[in-house]
Amino acid sequence: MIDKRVANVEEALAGITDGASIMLCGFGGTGTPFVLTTALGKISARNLTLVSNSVRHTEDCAPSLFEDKRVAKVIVSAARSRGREPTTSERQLEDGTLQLELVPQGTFAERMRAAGAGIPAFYTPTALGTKLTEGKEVREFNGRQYVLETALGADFAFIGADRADRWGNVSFRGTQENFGPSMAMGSCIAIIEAKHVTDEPIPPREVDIPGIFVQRVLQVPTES
Amino acid sequence: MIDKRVANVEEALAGITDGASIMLCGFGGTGTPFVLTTALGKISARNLTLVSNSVRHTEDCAPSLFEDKRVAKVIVSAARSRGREPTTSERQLEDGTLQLELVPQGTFAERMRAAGAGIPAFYTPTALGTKLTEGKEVREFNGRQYVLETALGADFAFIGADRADRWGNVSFRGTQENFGPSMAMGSCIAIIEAKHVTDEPIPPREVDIPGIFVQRVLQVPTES
Amino acid sequence: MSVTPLNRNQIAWRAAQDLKEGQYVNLGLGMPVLCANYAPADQEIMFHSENGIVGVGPVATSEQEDSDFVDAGSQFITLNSGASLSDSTHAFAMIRGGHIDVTLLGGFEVNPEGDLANWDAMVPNKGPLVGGAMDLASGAKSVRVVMAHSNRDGTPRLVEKCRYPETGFGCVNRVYTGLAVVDITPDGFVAVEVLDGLSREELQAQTGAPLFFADDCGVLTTPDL
Amino acid sequence: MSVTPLNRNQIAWRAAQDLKEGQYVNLGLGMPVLCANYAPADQEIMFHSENGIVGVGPVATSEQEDSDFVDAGSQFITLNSGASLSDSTHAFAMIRGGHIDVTLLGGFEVNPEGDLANWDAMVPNKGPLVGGAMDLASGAKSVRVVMAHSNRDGTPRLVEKCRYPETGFGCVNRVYTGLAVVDITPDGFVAVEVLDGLSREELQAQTGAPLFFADDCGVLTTPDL
Repeated sequence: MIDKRVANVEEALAGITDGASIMLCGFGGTGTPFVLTTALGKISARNLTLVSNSVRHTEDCAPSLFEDKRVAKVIVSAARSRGREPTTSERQLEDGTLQLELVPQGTFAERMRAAGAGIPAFYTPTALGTKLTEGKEVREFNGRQYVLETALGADFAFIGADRADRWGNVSFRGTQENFGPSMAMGSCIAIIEAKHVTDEPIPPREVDIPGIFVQRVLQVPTES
Repeated sequence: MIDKRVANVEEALAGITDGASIMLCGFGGTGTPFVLTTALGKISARNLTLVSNSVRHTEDCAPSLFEDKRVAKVIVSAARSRGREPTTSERQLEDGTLQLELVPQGTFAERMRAAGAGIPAFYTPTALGTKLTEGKEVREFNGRQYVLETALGADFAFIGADRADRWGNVSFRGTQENFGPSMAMGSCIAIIEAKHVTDEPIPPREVDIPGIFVQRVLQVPTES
Repeated sequence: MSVTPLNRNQIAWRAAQDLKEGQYVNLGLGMPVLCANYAPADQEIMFHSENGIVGVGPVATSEQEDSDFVDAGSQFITLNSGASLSDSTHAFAMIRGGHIDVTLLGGFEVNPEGDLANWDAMVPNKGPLVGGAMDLASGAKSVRVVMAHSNRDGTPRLVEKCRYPETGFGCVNRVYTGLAVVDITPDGFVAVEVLDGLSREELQAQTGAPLFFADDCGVLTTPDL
Repeated sequence: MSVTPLNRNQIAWRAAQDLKEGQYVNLGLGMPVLCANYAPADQEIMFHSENGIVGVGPVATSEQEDSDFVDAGSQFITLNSGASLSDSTHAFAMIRGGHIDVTLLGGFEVNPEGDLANWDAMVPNKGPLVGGAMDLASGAKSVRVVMAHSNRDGTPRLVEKCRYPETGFGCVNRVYTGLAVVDITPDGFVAVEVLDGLSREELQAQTGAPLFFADDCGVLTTPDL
């Protein structure tokens, strides 16, 4: 019997070791893997690459990741905290101890999908000529110029969701979906934290991430 | 008030003139726009480029398209009829009066999505070194070779579906979805023929093609 | 200056008046999102949010609040009739693929070529944030900027050359400020509306590059907001 | 030959025995789809269909038939528990992205390098059909071919060099025929099972390129089917 459910958060994070790259889903608190991210703060893996839309939620959930200098690099579309005072991650960006790859959000999403879809690289009009595509190949198609962007994969992905079943199928509520499908596709081990995890299958047309892209499912309290 | 519904099939096909390119959805009879395709057989537009997975359904629905030599080119993954005897389109392929671009089905789907997603070209491993990518650019990424494929857009798309609403949102049953989302995205004017067309909106998470990709909606009899 | 510039709500109001029935419109963070409050009530406009919404409705009241429904500014929102939800990758396919009719973006600077700088004010010790700004700048059919006409220190934001890193090049079609509505044309900045009571000379003095005036240049007036 | 080759059902049965719990498996048209009938009953295998299904179930009975549910072979099918439905583009992302563990494909010819020809038999006056064959050949983690060992005229299908246009290069891992199970290795064709009663010499005579035999080469036996 296929059963991708894991018993606890330790099992969910098994295999995350030094040097791992991890995608962290979420936008505005929806689809955010709060439990997994908090737990990541408590294990010992170092030299991590974190791939997420914004550093902020990760740092809020697991400040120790940055305080203990366990993150080597962030690949994000936003590295700014809300307050006026710089956070630990901002100070590390400033002093160069934390590497930053800043990616326009649409390119960020598309690059992860590409990794999952077997597309090693694609051309995009976004950010052409800007600081964020300096040094990248530019090429003309039908009279317009485009930048070459490469796929962005990772070893793990953490994804928050409303529902999952034992086959790893995932269904979202509201705007939880955001980067979830592309991160699940683009990672080797996609780990879902879901509020409702069932023996019963999710109806086939309600599935937003087919279980083929999902390796582990963790039930988390609905309160989180 | 936004209302993308059209009153009849003539309105649905308005603007299709000589030289138009048209995507025709459908796989195994699901998602197939039977009414629109049949109607296309009856208008006068010539020199058409038809983009569909297979020539067969189109020729079954509207044999006059080929008999009257109104199709200049087909872009398909399958150009073979079922029977032993060649069909009109097969004879035209043989004698060179019908142009053929044969595309592996996954590349076909991805190229249409690319057209709709603003991606002018992408690299793919599919069909590398085969007859179907002869003359195309080959490039290495991470030690593997890939072929450059370009976006495939069209003027119109015909898509069969179960449900649509006045905003152009579309929801599919079963395996109707197939090429629908990518064809809607990749065409300038996407025309939906739906069995159920409602004033009431489709619930937001049941929408498979957001109305932003859809220009016209035609209600067709549920029997078709 | 002889007159008080429009406030943020008034600038947003003016920008909203150019939105039309059936358009798909993406509103950037800050002043742009205010535009939704002032869109013509008799026209159905579909607001797009890059986190996966087509058909964003009003901000949720405390009773409506559902923490699973947020917009690109992380506000709790409602959905309008006809809304759909997708993932971010699909939402950006809409943007990049040219399916968004209008985007209203905030701006630090715009130059006469229509280059926009709006993502990096180079604040020391604060990390950078680009979000979806570059995707919107290059992907939307019409890119319109809403911003103050000048900085607090009086330096202009309509400039000859951007000092801040650019978001996109040749992308801006129109700018709404507290003093004017300015189109970007092959000739450069062309004012199409000037704030009631403001002279052309005064407007030019607040503008960092040559300003032309449309033949039918009108008067910019808004309700008190 | 001294023995009767396996029939289509028996070849499919043998191929199905190598499928394992939890694998995502795509079955090509023809003989491959028969494999679903013989998959180990105690193992949950997820069958993928490139028109947007993960979790294809048995072919529909006339009572179950629903014309909105078809597989890649246009058969009316049912869905298994845990199935999901998507569009074709997503289904091919699964294939191209390396998420399919095994594909079983029909074949015209396979050579010792693992090149496969299975899409164009160059039949005069019939249009070509490639479908998803090339995507599967290059995308699946394991590509296995089920086919007759020889053509009706006795010419081999395991060949030194493909005469038909190739589907993919160096992609085939294993071939199931009516006479043997043959792995593609750096050394070329290596038989790992030979049909009960067939001599190695007889098998080599039916094979168009040098055939090696695994040290633990077994006997190919199947039930009557």
